[in-house]
Amino acid sequence: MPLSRPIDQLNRFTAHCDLSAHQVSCERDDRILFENLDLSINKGDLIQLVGPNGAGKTTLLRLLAGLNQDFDGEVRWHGKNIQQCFQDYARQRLYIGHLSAIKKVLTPLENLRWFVSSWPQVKEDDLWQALEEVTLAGYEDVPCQQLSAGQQRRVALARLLITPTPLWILDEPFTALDKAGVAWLEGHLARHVSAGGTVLITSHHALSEIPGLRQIELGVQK
Amino acid sequence: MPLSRPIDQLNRFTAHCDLSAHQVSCERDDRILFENLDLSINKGDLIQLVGPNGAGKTTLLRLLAGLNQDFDGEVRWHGKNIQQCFQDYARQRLYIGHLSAIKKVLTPLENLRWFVSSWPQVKEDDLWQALEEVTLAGYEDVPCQQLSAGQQRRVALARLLITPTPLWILDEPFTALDKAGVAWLEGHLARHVSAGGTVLITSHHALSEIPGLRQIELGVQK
Amino acid sequence: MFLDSYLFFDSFADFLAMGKHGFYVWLCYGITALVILANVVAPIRQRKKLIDQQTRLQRREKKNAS
Amino acid sequence: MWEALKRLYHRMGSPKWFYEISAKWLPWFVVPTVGFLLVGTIWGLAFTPADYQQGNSFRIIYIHVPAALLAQSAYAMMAIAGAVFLIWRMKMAAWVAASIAPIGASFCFLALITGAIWGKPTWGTWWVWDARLTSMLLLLFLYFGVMALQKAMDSEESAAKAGAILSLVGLVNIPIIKYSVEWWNTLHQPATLKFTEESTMAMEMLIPLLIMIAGFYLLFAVLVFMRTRNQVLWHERKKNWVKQYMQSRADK
Amino acid sequence: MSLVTATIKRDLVIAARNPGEWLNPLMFFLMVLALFPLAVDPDPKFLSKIAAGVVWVAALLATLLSLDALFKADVEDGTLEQWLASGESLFAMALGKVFVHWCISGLPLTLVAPLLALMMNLPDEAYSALFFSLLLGTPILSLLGAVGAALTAGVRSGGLLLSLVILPLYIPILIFGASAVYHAGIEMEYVGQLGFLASFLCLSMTLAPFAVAGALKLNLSR
Amino acid sequence: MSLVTATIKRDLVIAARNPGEWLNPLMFFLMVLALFPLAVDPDPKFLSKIAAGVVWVAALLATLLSLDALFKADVEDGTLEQWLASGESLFAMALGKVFVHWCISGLPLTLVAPLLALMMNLPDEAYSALFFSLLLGTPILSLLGAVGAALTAGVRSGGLLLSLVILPLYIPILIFGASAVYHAGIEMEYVGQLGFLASFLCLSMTLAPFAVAGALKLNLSR
Ligand code: HEM
Ligand SMILES: Nc1ncnc2c1ncn2[C@@H]1O[C@H](COP(=O)(O)OP(=O)(O)OP(=O)(O)O)[C@@H](O)[C@H]1O
Ligand SMILES: Nc1ncnc2c1ncn2[C@@H]1O[C@H](COP(=O)(O)OP(=O)(O)OP(=O)(O)O)[C@@H](O)[C@H]1O
Ligand SMILES: [Mg+2]
Ligand SMILES: [Mg+2]
Repeated sequence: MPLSRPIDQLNRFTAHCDLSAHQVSCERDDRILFENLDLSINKGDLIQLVGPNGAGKTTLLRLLAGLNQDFDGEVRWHGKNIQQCFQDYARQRLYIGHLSAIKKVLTPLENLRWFVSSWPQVKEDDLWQALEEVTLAGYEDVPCQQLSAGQQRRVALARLLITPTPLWILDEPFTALDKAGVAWLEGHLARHVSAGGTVLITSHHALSEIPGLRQIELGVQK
Repeated sequence: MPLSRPIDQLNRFTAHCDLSAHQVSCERDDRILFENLDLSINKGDLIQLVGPNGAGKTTLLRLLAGLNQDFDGEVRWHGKNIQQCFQDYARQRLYIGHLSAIKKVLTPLENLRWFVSSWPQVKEDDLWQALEEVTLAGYEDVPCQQLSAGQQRRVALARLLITPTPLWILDEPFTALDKAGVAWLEGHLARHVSAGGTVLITSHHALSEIPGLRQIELGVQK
Repeated sequence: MFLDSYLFFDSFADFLAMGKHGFYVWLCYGITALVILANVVAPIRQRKKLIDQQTRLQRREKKNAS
Repeated sequence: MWEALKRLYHRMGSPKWFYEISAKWLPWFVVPTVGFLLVGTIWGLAFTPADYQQGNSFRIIYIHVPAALLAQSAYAMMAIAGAVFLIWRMKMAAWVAASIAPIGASFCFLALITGAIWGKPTWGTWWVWDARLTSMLLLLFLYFGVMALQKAMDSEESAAKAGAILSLVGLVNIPIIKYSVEWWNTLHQPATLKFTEESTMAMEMLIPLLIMIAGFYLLFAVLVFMRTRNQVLWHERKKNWVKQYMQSRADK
Repeated sequence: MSLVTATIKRDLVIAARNPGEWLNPLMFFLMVLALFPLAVDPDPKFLSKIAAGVVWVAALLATLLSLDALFKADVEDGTLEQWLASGESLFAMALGKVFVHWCISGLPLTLVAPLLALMMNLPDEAYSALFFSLLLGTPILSLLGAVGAALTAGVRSGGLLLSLVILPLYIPILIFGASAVYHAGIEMEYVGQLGFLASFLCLSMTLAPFAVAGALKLNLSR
Repeated sequence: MSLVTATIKRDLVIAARNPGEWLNPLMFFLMVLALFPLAVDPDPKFLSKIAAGVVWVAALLATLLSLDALFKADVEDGTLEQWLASGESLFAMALGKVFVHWCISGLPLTLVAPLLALMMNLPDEAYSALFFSLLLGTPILSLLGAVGAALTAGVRSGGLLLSLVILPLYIPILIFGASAVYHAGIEMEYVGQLGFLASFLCLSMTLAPFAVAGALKLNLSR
């Protein structure tokens, strides 16, 4: 995937990331997934959660994104509990999970338009460019149900090009992507981090060396 | 994942694989996915379909599995059109697609029991062993909705250990598996091939070198 | 007995018959008894099951630990 | 005073405290429950005179009315417990609410079935669409809705919250439902079928009724205690005090 | 154990785990019955006149609503795909699914209807007619309904579409069923209507499964 | 454009692409109306007497059926997750969704009901009452229904459960709506009933969205 233009929008965000977890513990069905976890995530970090299936990566990610309140401990954004400053936090982080929130009857363009509706500064032109960059040029007006698995994922990932948030939380973003797509995404994550952004992902995929990459291993005790 | 016992059931199948595609063409939405494709798949082959997202890998796979009749050309099993000998063909190949056919309220064991109901020679004991081998020992009685993404995939893949079919057709089987799982599955595919079986998969994952591995590239012309 | 004089019915058969309404009255009281009984028995059985299950689990855990 | 109340509230929020104290209280509830129910039943069945209009069938009143009253107040209690859970996140309240639902539903069922049986000799039919009968039927539906919703949820947390939200919505609606059904009923049905007026009830009939009402409420308390105790054991099964408790029972 | 019996067993187990599956149609039946006196007129004489029709309409609607889920779950989780891939008889599968559906919707409804008819003040003479007409009629509702459910299984918002497809087919059953009960109530002969229902049952038992199988195959070429 | 207006717009576009979404409730309404004369008695005088009640029952059932899909699709494809992640007001979202639902179910129904009432031989005097009672009543049906739909959104076989939860709450609306029409038909005053509906509408407009928002949050901790 050629990177056809400078990613100016990466520098649009002004806030920086300061997310921390304090003594976070979580158990499901009598099994402790993680216990008294401390974590501090800052500007320029690229953190990959790794661990075997069922280790609790998704659970931790959702909990850090503020989408799961069923745990002990506290998650803070700039020193405040995320539930107390949720609106503020929500505008500074992007969460893309297993489910892509893509409506199958709508076209990629219409889907993107919905995704960015909270950011009035995003222009229509940006959407077209983003789609072009994820090599979906020519598919702008095809209903998403006619796209292949990987193409649908690209629509979801196009958000990474347009929403100006410093923190990205991504659950298995490489799923269904082809080789070129994987390479592009890796490069894009690296650029985001080097521009002062922060990335938190789970992936079973071995990331190439990116400066700032840190791995956190879950579920080794099992 | 330790391989705790010899995979005796691999040798249970008696038929061998002889699948061929003749001048198969397929188009979707005015785009030609592939044209006049000829393909011959035999005993001991391990064929990986590769290609960018949207190239038509899933489409070709389903067509070869006999699940899609919307194409030109012919697919033959031992020289006969597969639609004419569908029952016979169906008993000799295993198809695992994106959807896993797992019922979320049932336990892994109950799900497996359903999968193998066409093969009376499979014993209850085999199911337990298969679950153990995909490291789901201890989860036999947990409803599948409480399993993680990778664990659910393992339930589906446990079928590879028990259904005695020579030909396996797998669409992105590595999705959601952790590293150990990927290694195990690669090993298992290699063993199946070396025991005289045949494997046809799509995957964006770079398979390690396995004797007999052949790649078919789709959608390069784009 | 001194209460006898306050008894409304003259005989036990009368009592059962309830002046033609015996069926309805006894049906009501019977159903009520059943429903109350079921409501009492259900939690007792549930409790027993729960305790059995938990002690068995704990015993197994202990065995595994040692 | 305020401090004492606050302390009581906090203690009620503690499952362990509840479990231990309810074990002590239970006998003090069970004995009067059995007593009141026995006395009330025998008195009502054998000692009160028959109604001059309805004959002996009126003896059904000793079940019917207590069950009907209880079914209605149980719903309110369930909804209030749900609200306490939603607002203060007190888990005990959720467990109490979950315990009340099936009990309340079964008393509601009792009121309906005894009413229906009573209707046959008095009105000549098992069922009429009278205001009180109809709103009782709707109350039963509300109970079923709450129970079905709680059952259908996978996670216990969601089940408790969903049940609480629904029972609160239902609580807001109950007066509206009752009002509308009564208004509808007076519209369609002139007062041909009427319950016996409470005010005209003789003392000798009223006293056993009051005893039975007290007995039913006590019974309700006992049943809620029993179920909530089970809930406590289940939800706290991984806590040390439950483990020790189980251990001590196993050792015995 | 063949795949058909395994499926029947599995579906019954699922229904047993989700009591809602068979309790909810019953409750719905009861509620629709209650709507009429409330909306129209609670006068017992009036009710007794419309009882036969209303009970049948309520039974029909309850069945209709429970149909939506008949194949949908199987399509969505890939079970149907596996069925088609297995090469086993779709006719048998269709019959099996209908049988399970009737067991958890039509049968309980038939058993409970006489009790509920009390509330509608159904004439005493009509009870046996009610029971037998429902006993013969509800399997037809399930059979015809399965055709509609199979046709709309892959469709978004299929629930209402299903009603549209199916309701016209239900009309004759409704007319004969309700008229059997009504005639019994005014002490007239009703053997003719039951005879019609019985012969229609035989007819649909032999034809509907073919239609269901055909409709399910439409899902093949997705 | 805020996320709320974007969602409203998106949902309306989806409804426009799937005409079934708003046509199906109408067709269902029509069919239930058609069932009655067939099942009960086609005598015009009789029909004219029951018309008011039956039209209201049919409208209620049609709304009920269309509710099932209200949040389900959003839960399944991750749209709701993105809503929760966005930190925007769930109250506004709930109101927006209800508004769209009313636009595609209640409104068309209200507009078409007078036409269909012709088939039921509704007295001439009752038409305006029918129209206004539906105009005030159907938004309440949507509001209360949304509570049920939100509560059952994550639940398997939610459709019937939804009816179970919601029907008792619908009774007052049914009673007052049907009685307004009935009274208009016999040339009596019906302002009181409409007044009740109007005040109930205000009440539910202020309270129901809170309940919906709370219920939607249940999906947080999945
Ligand atoms: C299925 C049928 C019936 C149901 C659901 C039903 C329901 C109720 C309810 C809910 C109450 C409590 C009223 C309150 O809260 O104040 C009640 C009270 C009462 N019912 Fe019934 N009833 C039924 C049939 C009957 C019949 C057939 C009779 C006698 C002819 C009857 C006689 C009474 C009396 C005497 C009271 C107490 C008096 C009062 O509270 O005003 N009921 N019933
Ligand atoms: N809804 C649920 N109810 C109960 N337990 C659950 C639920 N969801 C997940 N779990 C349990 O939590 C554990 C962690 O699940 P999670 O999805 O976080 O794993 P994961 O690390 O993301 O795995 P994978 O690599 O397979 O995606 C699993 O063992 C699973 O059994
Ligand atoms: N239902 C459909 N209707 C129309 N076109 C479709 C449909 N399904 C897929 N297509 C088109 O067929 C093409 C091939 O899709 P397919 O799913 O086979 O790709 P793939 O090679 O498996 O891609 P991926 O690597 O993303 O899984 C896509 O470009 C898609 O647009
Ligand atoms: Mg995961
Ligand atoms: Mg694919």
